[in-house]
Amino acid sequence: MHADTKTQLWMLETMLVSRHYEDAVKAAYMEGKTPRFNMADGPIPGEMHLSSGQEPCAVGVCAHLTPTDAVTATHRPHHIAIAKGVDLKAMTAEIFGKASGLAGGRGGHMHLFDPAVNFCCSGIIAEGMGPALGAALGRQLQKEDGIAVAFIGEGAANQGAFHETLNLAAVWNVGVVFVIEDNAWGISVAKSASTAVANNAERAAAYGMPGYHVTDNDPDAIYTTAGEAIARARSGGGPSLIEIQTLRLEGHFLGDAEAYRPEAERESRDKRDPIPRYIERLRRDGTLSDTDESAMRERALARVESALAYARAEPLPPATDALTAVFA
Amino acid sequence: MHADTKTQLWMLETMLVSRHYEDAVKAAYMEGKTPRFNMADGPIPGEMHLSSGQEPCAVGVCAHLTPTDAVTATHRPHHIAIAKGVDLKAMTAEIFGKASGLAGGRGGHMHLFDPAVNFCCSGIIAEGMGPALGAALGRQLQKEDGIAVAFIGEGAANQGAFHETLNLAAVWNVGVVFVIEDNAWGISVAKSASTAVANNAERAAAYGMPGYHVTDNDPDAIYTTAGEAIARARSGGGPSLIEIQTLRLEGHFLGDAEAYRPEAERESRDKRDPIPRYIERLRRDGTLSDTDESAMRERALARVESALAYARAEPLPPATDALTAVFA
Amino acid sequence: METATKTATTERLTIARAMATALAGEMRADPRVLVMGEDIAALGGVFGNTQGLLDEFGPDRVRDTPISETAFIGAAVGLASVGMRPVVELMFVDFFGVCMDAIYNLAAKNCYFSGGKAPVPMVLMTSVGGGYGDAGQHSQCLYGTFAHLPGMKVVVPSNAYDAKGLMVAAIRDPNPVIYMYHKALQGMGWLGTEKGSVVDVPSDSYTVDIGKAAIVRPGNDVTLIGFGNTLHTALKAAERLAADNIDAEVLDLRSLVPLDRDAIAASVTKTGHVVVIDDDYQSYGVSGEILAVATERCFSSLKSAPARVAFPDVPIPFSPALERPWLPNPDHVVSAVKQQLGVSR
Amino acid sequence: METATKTATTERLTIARAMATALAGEMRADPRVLVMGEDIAALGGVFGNTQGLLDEFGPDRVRDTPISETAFIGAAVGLASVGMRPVVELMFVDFFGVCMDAIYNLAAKNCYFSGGKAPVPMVLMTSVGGGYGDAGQHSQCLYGTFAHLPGMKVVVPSNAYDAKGLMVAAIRDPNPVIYMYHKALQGMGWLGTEKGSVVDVPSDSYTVDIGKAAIVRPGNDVTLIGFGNTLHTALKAAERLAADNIDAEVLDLRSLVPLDRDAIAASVTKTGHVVVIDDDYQSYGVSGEILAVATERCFSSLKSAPARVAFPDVPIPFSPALERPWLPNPDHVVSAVKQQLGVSR
Ligand SMILES: Cc1ncc(C[n+]2csc(CCOP(=O)(O)OP(=O)(O)O)c2C)c(N)n1
Ligand SMILES: Cc1ncc(C[n+]2csc(CCOP(=O)(O)OP(=O)(O)O)c2C)c(N)n1
Ligand SMILES: [Mg+2]
Ligand SMILES: [Mg+2]
Repeated sequence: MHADTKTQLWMLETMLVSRHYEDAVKAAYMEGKTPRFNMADGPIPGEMHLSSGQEPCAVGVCAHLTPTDAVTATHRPHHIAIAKGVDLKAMTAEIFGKASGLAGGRGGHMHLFDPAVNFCCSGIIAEGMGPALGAALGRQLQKEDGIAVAFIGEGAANQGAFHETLNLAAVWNVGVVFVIEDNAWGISVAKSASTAVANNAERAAAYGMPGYHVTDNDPDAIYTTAGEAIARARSGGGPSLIEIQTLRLEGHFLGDAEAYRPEAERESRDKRDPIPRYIERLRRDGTLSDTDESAMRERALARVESALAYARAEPLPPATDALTAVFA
Repeated sequence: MHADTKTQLWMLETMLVSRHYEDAVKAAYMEGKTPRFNMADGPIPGEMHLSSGQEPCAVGVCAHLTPTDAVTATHRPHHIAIAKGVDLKAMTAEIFGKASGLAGGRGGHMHLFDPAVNFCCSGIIAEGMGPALGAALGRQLQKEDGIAVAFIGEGAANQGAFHETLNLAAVWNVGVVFVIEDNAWGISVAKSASTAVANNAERAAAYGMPGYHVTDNDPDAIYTTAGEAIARARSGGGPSLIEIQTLRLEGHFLGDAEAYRPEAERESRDKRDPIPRYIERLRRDGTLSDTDESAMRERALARVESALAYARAEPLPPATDALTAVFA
Repeated sequence: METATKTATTERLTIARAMATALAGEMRADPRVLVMGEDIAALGGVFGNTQGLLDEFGPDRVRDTPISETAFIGAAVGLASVGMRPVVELMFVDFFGVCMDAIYNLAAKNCYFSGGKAPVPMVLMTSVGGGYGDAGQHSQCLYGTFAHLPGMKVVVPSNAYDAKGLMVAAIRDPNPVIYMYHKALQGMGWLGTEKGSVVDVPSDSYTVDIGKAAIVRPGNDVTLIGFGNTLHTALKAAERLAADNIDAEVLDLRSLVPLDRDAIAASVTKTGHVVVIDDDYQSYGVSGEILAVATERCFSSLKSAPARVAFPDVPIPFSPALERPWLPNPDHVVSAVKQQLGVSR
Repeated sequence: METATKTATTERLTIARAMATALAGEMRADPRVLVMGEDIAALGGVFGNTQGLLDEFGPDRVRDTPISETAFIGAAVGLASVGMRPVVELMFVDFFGVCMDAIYNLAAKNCYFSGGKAPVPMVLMTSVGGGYGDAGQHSQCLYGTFAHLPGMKVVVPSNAYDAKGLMVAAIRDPNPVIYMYHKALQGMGWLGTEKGSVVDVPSDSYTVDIGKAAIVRPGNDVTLIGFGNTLHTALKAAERLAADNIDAEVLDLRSLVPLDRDAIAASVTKTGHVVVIDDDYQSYGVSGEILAVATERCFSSLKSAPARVAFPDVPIPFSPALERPWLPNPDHVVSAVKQQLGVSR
């Protein structure tokens, strides 16, 4: 299944929103953290894991999803949340720790929950896999539409939960798709130093499920492969595993000096930025005109700016909110 | 590598000791538990998992091992402990909860430790895999002889530790061999209901390591396959995975009525007992004579009886021993 | 089935039967309820608490799992997130180490992380306790381990009536509830059975409030606090003390989270003496917390130092000669009380 | 290297540096010592505690691992069983849920299960604590979770001197030692740094006894008990109280297992008032145990109800507006003490 023009333009615009978003969050995060970088300072404290460079994974997969489909993401969730349609203002307010945030400031950037579009993420490696399986199983038992996608990083493919969840999904024939964003690094540890196989798609055979390896960080290629896996899930064909070779343009988290990352790779990575490449293609194909592009960029920038402006303006929660919402 | 006569006779005699042992333990375990079966009663309380039918796995593998090689076993450990050369008197005293037991009665049948021959076992599924990897790695770092073998059941191949340990062993090229005793059942759950692949040897490819599937519960076949994997481990060739189709002649634990087990299987299983079959072959091959066999049976029975007699005669530990040996 | 829940009859049940009855009743009444775990289908649960469910509700709602606790408990969280009401079993609490993340970081925190928008209505049933020689990885209680971490309710029934009522309440609760059932109370012949746990249970469906302790024996001289198995230790001790004209009040906590601090304070304020009985490890657990609460809330009423009878800080030994003397028993309680009251034995 | 450990110089170190120095010293002195964990080699540890080890000792003894905590912690147990002295890192204590079995059922119990024949000499280093906005899965302390379970020693340094001495002692200890280092004390600029944690450290190798508390400020009016980060809260509160002529004694527990109950009893017996400060969850944890010990051991000497200042029983919230007010601070301690002494502020 190939992405039609409408889908391609949606993917591009969503990637632009996502990239502008990460740039804006980065700027806000660094406020109050110079000259001395202290994670506790500034309008956004804590760890900040940006997704710049990995946008194609998010859009290529989420282009196939509806709000009833469930998605679980990781500690690096912004691009996926945006592609899944999470309320950008409430999400940003959450990242700023504000009362009107998705969780009233209780969760922060690693814990974004938007039940309206069945999106959530978490900070423990591979933790979202079981819940994705369960969400998809629940829909099947309810005889309702809706499948699930669990996004993880390539480092998570060596965590026990990966194995248990893929096996269970296959044994129970659950409509869940597992998507590995292979950005080649788990913090400072290279994939080759942590993983016994060159690509994790090979591991699908250990669960008798189809495995796909997308070697290019390209929205169209990802869209086509994800389409096949998601169609299988919807039609009762059970789970699939997809690994995508993508790119981490930033450090593991903001503040990571990346001394462990080879010079050459650091220099070349901007050239491998998937967004300019995709724009070039859409321009070449005549899918995207000058005017489309600038209009698109303006819309994207405007969405991001209004979300950040909103988040900044919102009040912080009262301290007593910390004691509520532990139980329903 | 084929088993020579001496090895074959050792394997047979060890299987006979093991089987006599399980029968003797069963009889002792049932004392005080009839007419009313209460696990807390009798000379041996708690759960009792017998290995009858699985002896070929233990002897076929352990025939290649020396005391410096480490072995970790499971909740069903007797056959492996015996094949690895664990002190039978101290082991039996432990199972009877006596002061002269391997651990002075602190551990019991699921927790048999004999450092003299580098054997241990534990009660949590797949728990011995990491320690086996570590023991083998330790020998490598010390530049000393010694590899390690981790025995698990087929049900354990769906536990996260299985995945993590196989991956780590492959990435670090550790001389450890993983042996799966596939007795087709995890308590009441059939392998087909728990495992997404027909045989777990297929999963070796997910770690880039050799995988072997031994489809017959035959000491000679197991010996040959294990020999290849163990030789690879000794020569720095790294880890291997072996799955053996074996047979659980008893219930999961003593007292298990096995209502879940198909009639046909329950009826046929005695016919599939590996020991008579092996004796028949050795007789046919002229490896075993009448006189050898009866002498062997006598020796085996005598070893078991003296171990049980010893254990029964030994004193129970004083209550205060419960408070010692928590720390070294 | 409607009629079944309408009749007002009662029957004498073990905790195992009471749990299975509660599960069946809720599964009949609510199609969202399903049960998952190891050996809970055809076998009916190693401890009998899911007997009969597979036959009545079928394999879609009564699911045997692989030995993959992290996956199926994580799956339960996902099921709850789309409106199902999963009940999962962790066969022995001792196994929590392979799957605690799914329990304490997911099930227990998603409600908070979502600002209350994504609660996790699920029940985790798990067997606890020793005394039958199952050694250090199959005999623990670990009450303190679960009660210490926020976001989960923790209940521990001491009898079949509470077992059914707490199970129904747990299934209907919008939050994760850890339901810890003690093997010595389960009523499986093969584990022995504490007689006091087998009681009359209404066949109608009913709930026992989570977070409410019960005074099971009123008294004025000393407060004995137990729960699960130790409640029966407390009752036996109370009888023995009565023979010496010491009138003990016995409190069954029933829930550890939320903890009924008011009930503890009320009783201790009245009696001025308190002994807590806990078969979990002594240090940094339940017994310490209850002593702390008694002291914080009732300092001026205390006539003697609050005392505890708990399992020593050592792994549970296998040999009956090593395990049984250290499990809390009525003698331990009686002597603790007599020491508090300055009565020589 | 011999000379290095012979010189008697001292240098001002952060806890991160003190830990790395202790590791390097022991690795030089003992070829059996090796370090394993995520990002501990090339990166030198996310929290700087393994800086420089890879360069000096190479990849055989300084091993980055996959994100497979169960496997590499289990492997450490196996390494110890054949005579190695592994030091492993669990990057954040919050991750214990994926690997607790290898810690509490293997490392902590093998010595007992073997009747003392197979001890497990290993160290598990893990970072704890919040205050910098890392939210509910990266800010916990979980002291109580580890201290409750038998078979592991648990230490929590509050300054660089103890950090080095406790690390050396932990590596040489024949038992598993859980070494919990607090991020707020680590001295990484990017986490802020509690000044009091950076102190002079002898370059010679030395040990600090595991299981011994320290009186870091003698006093007569009230006992303040802290450890790790809360020790500094206690010291600040003590200074404030001194201004009001309240002479507080400050005890640094340093070890939670074994717990120095005698030191607690001695101080509380002397002062008659005690406040425990703990940044872990309040219920069923460290604060409750210390209160229980104080009451059990010093009942007749107590002049007021022992009190605690701990983190409420809720997941650690992200927003500084929600987290910071609830982290124990000197104000909380001062008002608790004044309430005990009946002094109005
Ligand atoms: C169980 C667990 N172990 C370790 C960590 C610490 N950690 C956070 S992100 C990360 C690297 C993850 O790598 P990958 O899965 O490839 O995702 P990426 O960061 O590259 O997006 C690690 C080790 C964690 N959060 N959870
Ligand atoms: C982590 C964990 N989960 C569950 C159990 C309970 N349990 C004990 S044995 C067993 C079945 C194991 O099956 P298998 O691995 O095939 O070994 P077998 O009993 O057939 O020898 C189970 C589920 C356990 N001990 N540990
Ligand atoms: Mg990665
Ligand atoms: Mg099996």
